[in-house]
Amino acid sequence: MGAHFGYLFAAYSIIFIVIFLYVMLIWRRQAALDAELRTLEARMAALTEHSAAGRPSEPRSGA
Amino acid sequence: MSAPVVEIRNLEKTYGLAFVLREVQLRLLAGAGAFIIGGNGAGKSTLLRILAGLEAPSGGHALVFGQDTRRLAARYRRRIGLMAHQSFLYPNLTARENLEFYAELYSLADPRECAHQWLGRVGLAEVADTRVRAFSRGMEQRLSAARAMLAEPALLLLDEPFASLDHDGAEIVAALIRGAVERGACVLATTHGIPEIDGVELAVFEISRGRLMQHAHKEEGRRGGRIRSLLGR
Amino acid sequence: MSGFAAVLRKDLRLELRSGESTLALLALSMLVLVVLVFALGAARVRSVDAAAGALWVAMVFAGMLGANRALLAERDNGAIRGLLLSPLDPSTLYAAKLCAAFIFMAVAEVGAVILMVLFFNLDFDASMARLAPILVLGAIGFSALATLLSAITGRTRGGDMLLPILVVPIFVPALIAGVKASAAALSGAPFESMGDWLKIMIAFDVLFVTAGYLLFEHVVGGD
Amino acid sequence: MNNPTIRNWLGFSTLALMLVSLFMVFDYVPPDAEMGIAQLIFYFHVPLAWVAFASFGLVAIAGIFYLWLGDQLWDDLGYAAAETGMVFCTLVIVTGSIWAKPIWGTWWTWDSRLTMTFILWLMYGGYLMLRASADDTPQVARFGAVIGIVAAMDVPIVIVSVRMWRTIHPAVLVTKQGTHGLEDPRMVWTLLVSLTAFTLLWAWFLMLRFTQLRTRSRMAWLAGRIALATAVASDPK
Repeated sequence: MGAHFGYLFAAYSIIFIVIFLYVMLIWRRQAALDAELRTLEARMAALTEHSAAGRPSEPRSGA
Repeated sequence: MSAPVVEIRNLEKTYGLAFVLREVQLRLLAGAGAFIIGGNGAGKSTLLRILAGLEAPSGGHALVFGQDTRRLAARYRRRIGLMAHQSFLYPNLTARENLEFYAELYSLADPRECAHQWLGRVGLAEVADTRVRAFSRGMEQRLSAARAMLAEPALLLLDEPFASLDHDGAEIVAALIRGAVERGACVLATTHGIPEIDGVELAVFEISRGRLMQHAHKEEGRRGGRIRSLLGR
Repeated sequence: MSGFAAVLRKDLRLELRSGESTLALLALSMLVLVVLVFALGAARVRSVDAAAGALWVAMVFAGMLGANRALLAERDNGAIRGLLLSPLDPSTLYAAKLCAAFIFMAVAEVGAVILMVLFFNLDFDASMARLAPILVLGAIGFSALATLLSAITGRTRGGDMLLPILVVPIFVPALIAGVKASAAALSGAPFESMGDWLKIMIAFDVLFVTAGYLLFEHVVGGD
Repeated sequence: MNNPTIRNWLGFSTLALMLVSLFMVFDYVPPDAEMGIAQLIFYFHVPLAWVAFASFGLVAIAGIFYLWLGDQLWDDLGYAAAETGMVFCTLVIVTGSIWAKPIWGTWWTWDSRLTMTFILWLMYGGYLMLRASADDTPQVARFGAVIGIVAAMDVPIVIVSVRMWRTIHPAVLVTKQGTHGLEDPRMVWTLLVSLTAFTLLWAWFLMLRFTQLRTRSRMAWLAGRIALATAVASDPK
C-alpha cells in the first residue's frame, strides 16, 4: 500500500463514524418521541376512563 | 339584513396540552356592543387577537365581514380597529406625530386635522407635542384608544379599554365606545368586571373554562347612569 | 404609496430625533477600522487591498447593527403589529424599511470611507468617485438581505446572535465582489476592470430585493 | 413512504451496497496514476457532495411548497433535508480536507469549490441553529422556508463569484478537453456503485427523520385534541 494509506483510512473511518453517530442520534430522538407518545397515550387512557364520550378521534395526516 | 360583522364558529385554540378556547360561537351584527368578561388567562385577549388576524385558531372558523381572519385583505384590515395591551405607539414620537402617522397609514383625507380632532376627543390636546415616552400609562391608554378609532373602524376590538384609566379617562373611553356603537360600528371589548355604559345596550359574555357563554345580565346593576365598569376596583 | 412615504418618513424622523443608530453605526465602523489597523500592523497599512477589506468589514458590522436597531423601534410597544393590522401592504413595509436601512448605511459608509482614507494613508482623489457606485450597490444588497432576515431573527430567542450567522454566509458573493472591486477602484484601475464584479453585485441586489419584496409577508405574518 | 417495512429494507440494502462499494474501493479499482492511493477518497467524496447538494435543493423545494400550500408536511420534509444535508456536507468538507493534505500539501485552501461547500455549510448551519433555538410553530416553519429559498437562490451567485475569485480544484470528472479523468472502466463502475449506495443512504436518513418529524407534528395536533377532550370530560354537566 502507498504512503498515503493513513489519509485514506482516516477519511473512510470518519465517514462511517459520522454515519453511525447520526443513526444513534436518530435512535435517541426516537426513544424520546416514544416516551412522549406514551405520555399522550396515558392521558388518552385516563380520558376514556373518565368518559367514553370525550375520546378524541384519530389524527388525520397533515393535520 | 346585512351579514354579521363577526361570526365565530366552533373556534378552538390550544397551546400544547393546554386549551385556551373551545367551542366558541359568536355572532355580532353592526351596531352591536358586546363585552367579554373572565379571569386572567381566560382567553379573552387571545380571542381578540384571533379576530384581528394576529393569531391563527387551532380549529374552527373566525370570520370578520365574512372573511377568514387568517388571510385578511387590506380593505378588510382597514375596517378593524384594535386596542391591545400593547399600545402600538412609538415612544420617541409625540402624541400628534403618532396619530398623524397612523392616519397616513390608513390614507385618511387630512391626517393633521384628524390627529388634531382625536387629541381633543381623548383630552390630550395640551400634551399633543409631548413624546409618548413621557406619558403615564393612563395617558398612553387614551392615546391608544384614539389610535384604534382614528379610521372609524366598522369593527372595534378593545382589550381591557378601561385598564389603568382614572375616572375621567374611563368616561372618555366609554363615550367613545358609545359614539362608535351609535354610528353603527360593532364593538367587542374585554374587561374584568361587568361594565355599564350609559345609553348603550351591551351584551355581556363570559369566558369560563375556555367556553364563551352569554352572561346573565344583572338588571339591578343599571343604576345611576355614567359608567360602572370594572368590578373589583 | 402613501404608506411607503409615511413609514419612511417616520423612520427618518425617529432617527433624526435620537441619532442613536447612525451614531452607533459610525462608532462601530470607526472601532472596526482602528482594530484592523492595529491587527494588520504598520507594514500592511498602506496597501489598498487592506484598506478595501477593512472598509467592507466595517460595513458588514455596521449594517448588522443597523438592521438590529431598525427592528428595535418597531418592537417597542408592539408597533409592528399595529403596522401589520393597518391596510399597509407587507411588501410596501419591506420597501420602506429597506430604504431606511439603506439611508442609515449610506451615512455610516461616508463616515467609514473618510476614516479609511485617513487611517490607511490614502488620498481623497478620483478613486473615491469610482468607489461610490460599488458601495451603493453593496449597501443595497446588504440592506435588502438584512431587512428580510432581521424580521426573522427579531422574532426568535437569541435572534441578535443569529442575524450575523444567517446574513454573512449569504452575503459572501457580494462581499467578495465588493472587496475586489473596491481594491481595484482604490488602486486606480480602469473602470472596465471592475465590470464583472459590479455585474455580480447588481445580480445580487436584484435577486435579494425581489426575494425580500416577495417573501417579506411570510416572515411578518401572524401566529 | 412511511411504511416501516420499506424503511427497513432500504436500511439493509443501503448497508449491503455500502459494503460492496467499500470492497470495490479497496480491492477492485486501480488507484489514480498521478495522485496515488489518496485519490481513492474520491469514490466516497463525490457521492457525499451529490447527496449534500441534493438535500439543500430539496430544502428550497420544500420551502416553496410550504409557503404555497401551508401543509406542515413540507416543513417536516425541509427540516429533515436540511439536517441530513448538513451531515453529508460536513463529511464532504472533512473528506475533501483529508484528500487535500497529501495532494496539495495543505488541509484547506480557498479553492472555489471548497469555498462554496463551506459557505453552504455555514448557511444551513444557520438554518439549523434557527430551528434549534425556536419552538415548532407555523411561524418558525415559514422562517425556515424563507431561509431555505433565499440560500438556494444565493448558490448560483456564490458559484460565479468564488470561481472568479480563485480555483485550483482538480477537474477529475470533466477536464477542459472534454474527456473525463476516469480512464479505467473499473473506476466508472466503482463511482456508480458508491453513488447509488449514498443515494440510498440519503433516502434512508431522510425517511427516518421525516417520519419522526411527521410523528412529532401529529403528536402536537393530538395534544391539542386531548386538551380539548379533557376539558369536555371534566365539564360539570
